[in-house]
Amino acid sequence: MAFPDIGPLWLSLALAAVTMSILLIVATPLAWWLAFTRTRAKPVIETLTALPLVLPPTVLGFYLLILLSPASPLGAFWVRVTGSSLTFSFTGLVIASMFYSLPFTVQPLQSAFESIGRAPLEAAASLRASPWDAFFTIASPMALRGYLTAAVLTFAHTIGEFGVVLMVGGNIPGRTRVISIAIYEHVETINYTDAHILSAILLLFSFLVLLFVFVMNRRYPVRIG
Amino acid sequence: MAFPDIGPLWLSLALAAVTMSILLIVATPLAWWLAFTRTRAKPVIETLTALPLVLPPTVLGFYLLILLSPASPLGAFWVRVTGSSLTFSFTGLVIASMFYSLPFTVQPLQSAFESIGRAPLEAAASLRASPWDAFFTIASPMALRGYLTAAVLTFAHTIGEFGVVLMVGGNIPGRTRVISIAIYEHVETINYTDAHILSAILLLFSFLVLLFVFVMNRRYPVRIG
Amino acid sequence: MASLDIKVRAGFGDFTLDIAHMFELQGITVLFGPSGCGKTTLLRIIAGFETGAAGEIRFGEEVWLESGAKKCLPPHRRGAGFVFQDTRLFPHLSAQGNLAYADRRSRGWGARIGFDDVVDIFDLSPLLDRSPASLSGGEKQRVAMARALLTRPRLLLMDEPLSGLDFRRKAGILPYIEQLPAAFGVPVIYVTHAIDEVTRLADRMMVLKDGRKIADGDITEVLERQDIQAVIGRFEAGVVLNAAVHSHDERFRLTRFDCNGARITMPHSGLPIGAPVRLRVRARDVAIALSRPEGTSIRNILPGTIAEIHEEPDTAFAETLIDIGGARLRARITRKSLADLELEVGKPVYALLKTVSFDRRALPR
Amino acid sequence: MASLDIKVRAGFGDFTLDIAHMFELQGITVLFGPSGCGKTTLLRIIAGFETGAAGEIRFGEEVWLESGAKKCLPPHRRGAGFVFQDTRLFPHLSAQGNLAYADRRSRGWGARIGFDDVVDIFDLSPLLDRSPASLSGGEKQRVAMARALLTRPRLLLMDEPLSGLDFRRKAGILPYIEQLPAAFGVPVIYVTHAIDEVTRLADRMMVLKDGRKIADGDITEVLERQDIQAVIGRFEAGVVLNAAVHSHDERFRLTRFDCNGARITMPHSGLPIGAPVRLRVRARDVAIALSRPEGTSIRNILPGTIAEIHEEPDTAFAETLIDIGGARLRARITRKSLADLELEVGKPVYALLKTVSFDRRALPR
Amino acid sequence: RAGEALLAVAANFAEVTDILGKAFTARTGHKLTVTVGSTGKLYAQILNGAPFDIFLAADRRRPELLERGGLALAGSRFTYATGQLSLWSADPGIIGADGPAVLKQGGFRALAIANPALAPYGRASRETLTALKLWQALKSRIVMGQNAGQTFALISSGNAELGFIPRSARLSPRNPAPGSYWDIPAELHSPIRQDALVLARAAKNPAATAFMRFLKSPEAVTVIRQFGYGVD
Ligand SMILES: Nc1ncnc2c1ncn2[C@@H]1O[C@H](COP(=O)(O)OP(=O)(O)OP(=O)(O)O)[C@@H](O)[C@H]1O
Ligand SMILES: Nc1ncnc2c1ncn2[C@@H]1O[C@H](COP(=O)(O)OP(=O)(O)OP(=O)(O)O)[C@@H](O)[C@H]1O
Ligand SMILES: [Mg+2]
Ligand SMILES: [Mg+2]
Repeated sequence: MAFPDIGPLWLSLALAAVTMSILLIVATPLAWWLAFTRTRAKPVIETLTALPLVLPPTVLGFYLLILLSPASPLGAFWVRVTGSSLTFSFTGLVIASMFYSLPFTVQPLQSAFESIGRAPLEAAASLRASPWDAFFTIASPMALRGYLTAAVLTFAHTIGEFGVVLMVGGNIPGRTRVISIAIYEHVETINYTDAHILSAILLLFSFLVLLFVFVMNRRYPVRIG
Repeated sequence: MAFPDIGPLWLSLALAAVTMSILLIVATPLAWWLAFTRTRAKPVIETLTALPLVLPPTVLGFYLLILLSPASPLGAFWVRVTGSSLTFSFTGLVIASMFYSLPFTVQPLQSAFESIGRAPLEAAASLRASPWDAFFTIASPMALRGYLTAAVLTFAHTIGEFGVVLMVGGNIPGRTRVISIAIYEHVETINYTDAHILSAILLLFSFLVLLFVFVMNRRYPVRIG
Repeated sequence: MASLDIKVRAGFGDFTLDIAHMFELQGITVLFGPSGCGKTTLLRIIAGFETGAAGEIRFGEEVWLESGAKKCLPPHRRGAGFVFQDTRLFPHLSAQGNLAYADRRSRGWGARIGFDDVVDIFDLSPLLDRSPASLSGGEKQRVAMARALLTRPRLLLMDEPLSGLDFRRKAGILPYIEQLPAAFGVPVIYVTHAIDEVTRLADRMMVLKDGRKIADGDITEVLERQDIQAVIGRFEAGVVLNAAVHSHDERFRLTRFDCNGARITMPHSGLPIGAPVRLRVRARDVAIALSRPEGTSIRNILPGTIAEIHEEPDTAFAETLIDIGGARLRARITRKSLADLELEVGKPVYALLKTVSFDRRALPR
Repeated sequence: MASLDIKVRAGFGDFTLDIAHMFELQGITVLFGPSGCGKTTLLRIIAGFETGAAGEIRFGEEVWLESGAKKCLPPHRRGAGFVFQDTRLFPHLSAQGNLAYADRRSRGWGARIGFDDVVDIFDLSPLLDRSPASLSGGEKQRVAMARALLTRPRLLLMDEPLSGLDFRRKAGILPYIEQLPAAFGVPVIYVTHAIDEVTRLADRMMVLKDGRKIADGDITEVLERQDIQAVIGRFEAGVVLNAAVHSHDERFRLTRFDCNGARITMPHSGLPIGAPVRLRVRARDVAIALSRPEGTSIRNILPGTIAEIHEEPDTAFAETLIDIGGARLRARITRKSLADLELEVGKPVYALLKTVSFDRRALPR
Repeated sequence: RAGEALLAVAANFAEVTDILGKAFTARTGHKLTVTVGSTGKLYAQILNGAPFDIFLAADRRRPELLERGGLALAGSRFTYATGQLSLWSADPGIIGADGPAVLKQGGFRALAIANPALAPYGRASRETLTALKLWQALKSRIVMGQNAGQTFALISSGNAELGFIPRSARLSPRNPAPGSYWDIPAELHSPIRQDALVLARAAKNPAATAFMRFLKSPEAVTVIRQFGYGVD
């Protein structure tokens, strides 16, 4: 039996890396705001960010499919601006994955920011650091453990998730067929040998990536307290 | 059109509640150990706890199906002891969900414990509190935000996930047919109306549960720092 | 002279702070008052950290707060350095990293305070590579002070910066704090509970109680006020005398001062002849004699008359004020001595001061 | 008398602590030494928090540490209360909750320390409902001390517990700390930088430097040692005299003490006649006269002879030791006075002490 | 002048499509890209603009709906295969010569079928059990996979002792365990017609029309029959 195609692995890694990166950037201000706001609406927003999780991935994918389709206002707008459709494209996958993994990024960051508190930020302000400056030089390094948790959960979850991606991406080889879908498909079509091989490769790769992250965290820790 | 059967909703809520509860209990010592250990194996263990995430749920379910089957040593042992099989039972669902959601529980707890540090535990020891005592009365209340994050992520993820559950549970109405499977079926069979109704009910319920949790967290916050 | 004008209100629960004051932007103003009276809160309001504070703050021409007009200059633009009571070193940076953090952001604000100088003053070179978590209590305080200085602030707010330091460290650092206003032009608002720091450092003093100002002004005046003694502590009460350098005795390393015609001897000051100085004399360091004692080691024997007598019933003590050619000395003696010496207002006496019992503060006035 | 025997080593980076000592489990032992000398580290080793420490610790008959035999009694079983330098109040509990936490876990350890008493001593009733985050620096310290006391400890370790407190609070709390050993049978090991706390509280003193013990013993002896003066600070150097209550003067609220035949007058002490006491006299509070001065407010004029003279070159000062019937007083005078009075060893002189310049410590010895 | 077509196929037919695709490319030079999914999902995606050219469904209903909705190239729809059902067990000793006997005896814990609501094979399985008058008796022991592939996994992993799977899966070279089986007679259930169509967007795609033509060719039909499908 031929060795299974591992192209989907690269696509998965790319998707996970892109999703994670964008999510970390996007979730940071949201988590920050949630950590420090005094608005009464806070629990509502917190709930809303966690809500995408409770829908079965395929179903969430289904709704995203409708939302992003060229027939919808949003999808139509995208087609008008970029000339290509959001669904069945890598961009669409990224958007869908971000939607689904948002809570894994927001929650750990928010709790990291909350546990830092205002005190170090006041100290930074007294040293002439603007809020932006203080954010980048004080808050985010101190929240490194939160970023680590967020990154690991988001990365791993994006690699593994396929329900949403399958629905929005359409499992098109070379474009939206990620490794999770490939393995899934092998299992569904009783192609267990290929499923085992791909799973092993995926596990090994993920193991190495995550191990690297955790070793780095241990070697260059942020000492607090 | 008749109103869709919401029996699976209760099953889902029960599954999520049980999984979350057991996981919080099981993950606590692991997270604690990871937070305070000085062993060099720590990054490896950390990686291993995150690894179940990277497998697509259905595939993980497939492997769990093999692992828990009465034909396997573990499954056979279980049958011998309890007289019933692990697969296609609520117990099996719980085990499978726990496996898959472990990182969502361990990671936030570990990072909460790490940010508490040893100082408060030393203070507790100086007040004659045994390590157990200090854990329950100092560390866990101070880690409340971490428990919240862990609980929300685990609960929501268990509600929504169906790949693993489907595989291990066999979709038996009243026993292992959870709401995520039900909604999925409606989508697959183009029964969109029912899919919408069930999704709406699920979202509403989850919204209320999560909102309650977040409001409680806001109303009775653990003030730190 | 520019000043920091404040008129602020803030409250939490039972506690309300309500203060209007004009801080001169020169020298060192000590904020004094019992624990919980609002000292830290006031510093935080000035720095801009208490978002709940209402009122007005003006730093020279600059408006820092005008809550009526919803104006509030953000803390990092105020240029006020802050030494926090709990140090607040950044845990993810080394001691060096903490200092460099301040240094890099303040290069444009005058080079008069150099990185290496500050490291020297606070003797930090052995600590530079260490993480804050591994520093002792006093070491943290030194790093925190150095860091605040490296902000090259326009105003330095210090909240009990020396509380964790031993005698020698304090003795080593106090002169530098003392010189900040003169040498670097940085006015300081300084919170402390330690009266020796007050007498050593303060030009002006403001006494708080329960969130309100109960006294303020020149250190001399405030320390003389009878009603403030309870807050400061009897043991340390005293007066400050204005004097001028009269002559030096190089052999015995002494300086003689002229104080309203009376001569006062102190350890050699190194000041030029004629320089104005202020000398602190604690009430408990002053004894009274009816005739000039001969053959004693007490070098300062000042003739005067009893101006006031306050007996303290049910204690052993009485306080007397002695008029020395217009200046006043406070003497704390026993009621028994009062009786034995038959002291009464108007009676001529000699005030005896041991040389070493002076605190010294020399400032251009 | 039971004792706490330690022989421990611990190190981080450049710093090594290496100390063998027998702490008497009675009264108050002050740990003194410059910032960074290892005081906190030593307390942490005794409490059992430094897992890296090697050596032995024995509390009476109990083995607390025997690193050779891999024995280590866990901290919570040692019954040692700890007042941390950084307070470490539990942020999720109110002040009351923090106190109750200690209280509940120590009910079985003797009821001599009552909850309400402790709240009273530290004046905490207005703070009970407050969260630690909302307390001022000094308020936190008071809660932390009260909490440690409510552990009903067998040994109390206090790390600079009063550094953030003002004069009056200190004055209010010191007597209680002072009484802990006698009233509650709790021996105390007390870290401080403040010499007034040392002289007020210490029975014994141990001086650390760079992780090593450089002096220890009875407070009288340690404070007299010339080589320790540099650590303690000249300004506060002095001696402690053993004396006994001789008589009271109710009218003027005075007590007279007998010190090797000499009479010393102090504010009324309330002690029974004959009670042994220790009186601290600072070198800077002692003057010398060749003849007994008459008509002064100085109540204590003790005849003696010059025993030693130490001139301090390049300064204004000299230190002399005066023998008072066997006891020794230290007097810090100017070199000029030394010359003027032609003082030399063996010369009879009078030592002059102002009444109020005493510190007092009365303990059953 | 070789073209390219994107083919969406229901999971049960994926393995056959693989072989057919290779033969098709060898024959015509047109490139075929295959995407596999469940019929329901593929249908939803097509409704929302999926860029598929050809759709090989596992039933008739959804192709019909697409045709009615105008998304299919008119007249392109036809039944490319008729599924057949087997009762299968990974254990060679379970199903004897008399196939239904094992069902009647009921000496098993779990009987796996595909979800009748989702999969045509599931519906056929239920019809078969009903025809055998066993549905009520066995109902409580039935476990369901979402599709044929999952049903196969339930059985091959030993969790269900036996179950109904497509005959194609039983015959597949990928099936490691011949086990024991009973091929269900076609009369016991309504036929499982699997329809194919060309989507409207591919009206001008020569590769798509070429593949449809190829699918009807004797060469293709032979392969399809090899896998246990019926072809009209
Ligand atoms: N968030 C709060 N809620 C209620 N009371 C508060 C809060 N923050 C401060 N306080 C109270 O305000 C008063 C002033 O506090 P502040 O910290 O300014 O005192 P301080 O003068 O600096 O005392 P210390 O010398 O002990 O540091 C205190 O009584 C304190 O308990
Ligand atoms: N983790 C560590 N790594 C390196 N050095 C350390 C560490 N912990 C403590 N030290 C050093 O050990 C020495 C003793 O510290 P310790 O906290 O016992 O001092 P201390 O006598 O209590 O001082 P202070 O009066 O300032 O509180 C200090 O020089 C400190 O810098
Ligand atoms: Mg304060
Ligand atoms: Mg210390």
